[in-house]
Amino acid sequence: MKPAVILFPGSNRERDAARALKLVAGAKPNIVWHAEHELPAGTDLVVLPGGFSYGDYLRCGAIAARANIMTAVRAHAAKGGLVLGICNGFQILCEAGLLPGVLVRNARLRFVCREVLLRVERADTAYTKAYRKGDLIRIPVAHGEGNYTADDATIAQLEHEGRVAFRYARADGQIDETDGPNGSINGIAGIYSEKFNVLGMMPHPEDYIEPEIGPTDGRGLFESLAGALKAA
Amino acid sequence: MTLLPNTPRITPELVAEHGLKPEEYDHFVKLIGREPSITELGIVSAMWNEHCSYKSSKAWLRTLPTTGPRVIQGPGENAGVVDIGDGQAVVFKMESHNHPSFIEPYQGAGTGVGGILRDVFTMGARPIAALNLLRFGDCHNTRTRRLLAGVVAGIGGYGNSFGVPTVGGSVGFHKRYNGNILVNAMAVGLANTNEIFYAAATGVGRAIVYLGSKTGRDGIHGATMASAEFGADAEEKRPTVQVGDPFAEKLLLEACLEIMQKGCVVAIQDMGAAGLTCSAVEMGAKGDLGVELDLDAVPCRETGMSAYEMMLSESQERMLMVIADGKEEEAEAIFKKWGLDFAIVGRTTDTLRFVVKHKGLVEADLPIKELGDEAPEYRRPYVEPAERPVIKPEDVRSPLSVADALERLIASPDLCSKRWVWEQYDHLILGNTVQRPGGDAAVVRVEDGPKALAMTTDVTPRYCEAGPFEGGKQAVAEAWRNLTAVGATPIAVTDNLNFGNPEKPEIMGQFVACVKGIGAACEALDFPVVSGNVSLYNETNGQGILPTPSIGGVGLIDNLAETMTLDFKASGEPILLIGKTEGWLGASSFLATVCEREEGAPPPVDLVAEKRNGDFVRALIRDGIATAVHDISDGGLLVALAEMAMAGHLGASLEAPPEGMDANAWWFGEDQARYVVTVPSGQTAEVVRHAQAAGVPVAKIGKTGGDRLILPEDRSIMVEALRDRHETWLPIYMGAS
Amino acid sequence: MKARVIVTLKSAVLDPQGKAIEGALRSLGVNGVQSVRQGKVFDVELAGNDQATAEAALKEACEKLLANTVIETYRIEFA
Amino acid sequence: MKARVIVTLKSAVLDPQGKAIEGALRSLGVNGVQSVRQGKVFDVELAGNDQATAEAALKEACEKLLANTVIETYRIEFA
Ligand SMILES: Nc1ncnc2c1ncn2[C@@H]1O[C@H](COP(=O)(O)OP(=O)(O)O)[C@@H](O)[C@H]1O
Ligand SMILES: [Mg+2]
Repeated sequence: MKPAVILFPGSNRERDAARALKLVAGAKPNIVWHAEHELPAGTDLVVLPGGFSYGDYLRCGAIAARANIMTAVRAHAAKGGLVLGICNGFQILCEAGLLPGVLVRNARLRFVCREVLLRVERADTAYTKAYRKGDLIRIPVAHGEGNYTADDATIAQLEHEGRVAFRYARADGQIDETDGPNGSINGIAGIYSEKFNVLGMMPHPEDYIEPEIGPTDGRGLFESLAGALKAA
Repeated sequence: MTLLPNTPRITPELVAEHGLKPEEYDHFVKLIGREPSITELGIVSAMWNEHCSYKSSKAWLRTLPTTGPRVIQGPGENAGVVDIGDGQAVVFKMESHNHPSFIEPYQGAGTGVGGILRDVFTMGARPIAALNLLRFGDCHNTRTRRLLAGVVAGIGGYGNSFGVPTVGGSVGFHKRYNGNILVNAMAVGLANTNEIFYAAATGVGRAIVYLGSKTGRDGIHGATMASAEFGADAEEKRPTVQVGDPFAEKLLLEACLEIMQKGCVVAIQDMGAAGLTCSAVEMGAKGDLGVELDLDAVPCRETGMSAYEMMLSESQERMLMVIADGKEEEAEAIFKKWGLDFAIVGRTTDTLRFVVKHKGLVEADLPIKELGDEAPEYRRPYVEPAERPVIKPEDVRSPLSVADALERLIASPDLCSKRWVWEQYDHLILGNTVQRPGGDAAVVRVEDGPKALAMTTDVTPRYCEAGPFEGGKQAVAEAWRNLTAVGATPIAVTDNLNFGNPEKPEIMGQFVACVKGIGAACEALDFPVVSGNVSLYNETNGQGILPTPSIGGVGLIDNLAETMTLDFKASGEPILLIGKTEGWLGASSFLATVCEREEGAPPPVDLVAEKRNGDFVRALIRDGIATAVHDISDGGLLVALAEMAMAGHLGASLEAPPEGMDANAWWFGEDQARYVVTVPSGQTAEVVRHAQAAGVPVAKIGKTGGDRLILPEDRSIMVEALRDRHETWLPIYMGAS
Repeated sequence: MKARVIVTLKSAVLDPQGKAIEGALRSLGVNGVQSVRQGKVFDVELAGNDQATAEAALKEACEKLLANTVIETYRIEFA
Repeated sequence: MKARVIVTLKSAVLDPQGKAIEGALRSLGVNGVQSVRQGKVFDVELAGNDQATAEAALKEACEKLLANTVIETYRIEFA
């Protein structure tokens, strides 16, 4: 696999993402500066990492979504290439129109960093084959604006097409809408594009990969990607 | 070039407005042999104010132990540097932003974090963790809630965006902070020992470069404000608060580390308090060089800024550097790539003068060494703090049963869970946080391991008020104990000495005694002070804060597999109490919170016992014998046990106090140098034998298991119910209208 | 020339910040406030003196960046 | 009745958001924008019909909550 991690001014989880790709998927990610116009030849996975691109000024992800490199990322996605946006990366994907909807201020109006339970909604995508459908995985969130919202028609379409990737759940597996970290509609923590090649998610699987540090439920996502891209 | 015209004339009023005493001004005039210009007056007022010159505290700070085999750089630079082996060093410091945070909590606390992060990466270190120590007024005070909300959001807002995990801290409340809250921020960074950068300039004729954000009229007189006692005119001083830009700081970090790595940097100094003035003077003076600045080249974001304003501006996210010969273009290209300003604003000279030019005029021409060396230094008069009587257990009547008292303590403002606070800090970014907030000390892995660093911030102002010398000792001992409890070897401390008005002999007496206590403890525990900060004049309308010498401790863990946490792990494990219990209730949490009495002498700290007991506990961890460890501090033994039970979601049954021991004194006494340890069953005899051989008091006091804390002579308490009380006090308080 | 752009949430979109402010004002004892909606304002300085040109530039700015038309609407005002 | 409160940073105060937006507009090729300062707007619905009472309530709201006059100024407008 040949991942490219995009570096925007203010990104700050690019090292975490690159480390996860290296440790779990055995990849050597290229770090690509936002001002570039092209992705490195042969790139098969684009990662938009977490952080505060442009300080989260104006709206989270808004300014980064208009960066030079995003034209290339759009083209990559249009060809069916994999694009993973984590946290700020998810916000950028929404602002760039690669995913529908928008992430607004957490319902409690505070930044929240804590572990959540995610329910894996489907295990047949390039991102989730290493999990089973319905798995509850422990992953941390760290964001102030992760409250996913969209108009009713968009939500209905996402649900109908099975494009919700992960939901915030309680220990009994039920969706956690009221006690969730941010107030997202239907407990949405991550969504896919129509062709399931683009995934945006608020939680940080890249920070839960090493047993020395804590839980390792984030590994599955990177293992899935390694598998998908080896097979391809 | 023409010499400056002397307008306006320097009047005694103007001198006073600049916070200079008449005799200080006279000394300055004698030093330069003429009346200064207004810019020169501004420069000297910044250099000689309390905040920059440490004029009240310097003599006492010199008494602290600051050296040791690991210490690479002690106090005197932007941050302390300590060797952690393998060619690596930990770089850290703590700093206060008390006054600005009171006026504008979000920006004040945020820029405090920004400032301390800058101090650390100025040394060439990449920040790997941040901590803080916060004190607010009484929770019934009308301002407390908004100040707390704003400060916490501000710390998170800056640190989260910058991208450093905020892994630990301390939050407390007391009415003596009603008019002066404390916001002490600490940053910890990692560097290679052969790539540490310093402020001292070398080489004559080298370019002095200005980097980072543009200069505005921010915080002019900010440095003076940070040392001025608050009066009713605080409103007037308001516009001196700065707005932080964590985004710019993140870019500054990356750009600085990049040009350092490329060998472009000869000397570097961040612009903190009194911005360009302090940084430029320091670079020259430390390097025995003169400095000539040309202010026409300074990037400004506002028009028409005067020399005076530029020299005193405290705009954030700026640096000053001396660039290696021939590296100017390479450095500039890197800064431009990160979208930051880069301007050559001066040169080093061989004249030992500090010369400032602006629009064809010489606005200042001062002897550079004397600006620092000749700063006033005071041996302020002080009185020895009065000794308080020792309170005996039989003098204490509790209105509550032991179980009720535990419930009260665990849900009190000082002892309740601070989750509401630290969940607003990104404590996981960088992927190295082994122990999160909530334990005895944070543990952060060093790069890919196996080494790790432990860190903590501590002080018990109640003790410092009751007995400043013991209180100073205790703050250090508690930090040392917290590091020990996670399995680390304590290696060095930074401090932040927050006190009232030092011109009052009683306050100065508190300061002196606390510093002596800190010094004694650091000496005895091989725990040198490598950096720090002093914040004086924390007074409003004549009422000073509790003496609060914050201690930031750092410890080293060779192998992160050998760290320890405080949660009970398994049922049926013996619970051991390490250390001697006399039942000290004076100045305790129990006495203050349950009996509503703030009285008595604080618990004495036996530094020899402290070291012996701590070394024993650390060995238990390293040998893989201990299964859980927690130090005993505020609230005493029963609170420590409850915390272990709540963290592990596991109960315990506890044995009765020893014969003749008062129950409250046993359960809630705050004797020092103590830990609670669990070990696998069957190991007790062995551990007791070793402890006795080492002269360490040890007693088996109970056994883990079940879902409740079973007290011998009282009702038992469900762990989850206790946990609920412990976790909900703060969220309810903050949510309440 | 100077212009002001005001970006507000569409009325169907929930505004938790506005709600929180309502609550806070109530508890501070400020009387008579029934509802609050929070938005953003941009004070823009533009080159030239032609209002039509300026308006076109600002419209472009809003569409491309200043507003997220999924949830927001904008208005351009000249002093 | 309806009122609008506009809170902006004092002119000498750094506006990192505005600065970032200026840069972004420039690189998006929007012409003629020289500077941007960002502020907040609060659209407030008030009880009663008396403008003087409403203005007093809003002034109180601004001083106590909506603005920090250390770094911000506010303006109250009625439609
Ligand atoms: N209480 C203290 N204990 C030890 N060192 C101190 C103390 N206070 C200040 N220092 C040291 O004095 C120097 C100047 O501190 P400070 O003015 O806060 O630095 P900066 O200008 O970087 O903010 C630093 O090296 C600091 O570590
Ligand atoms: Mg400094």
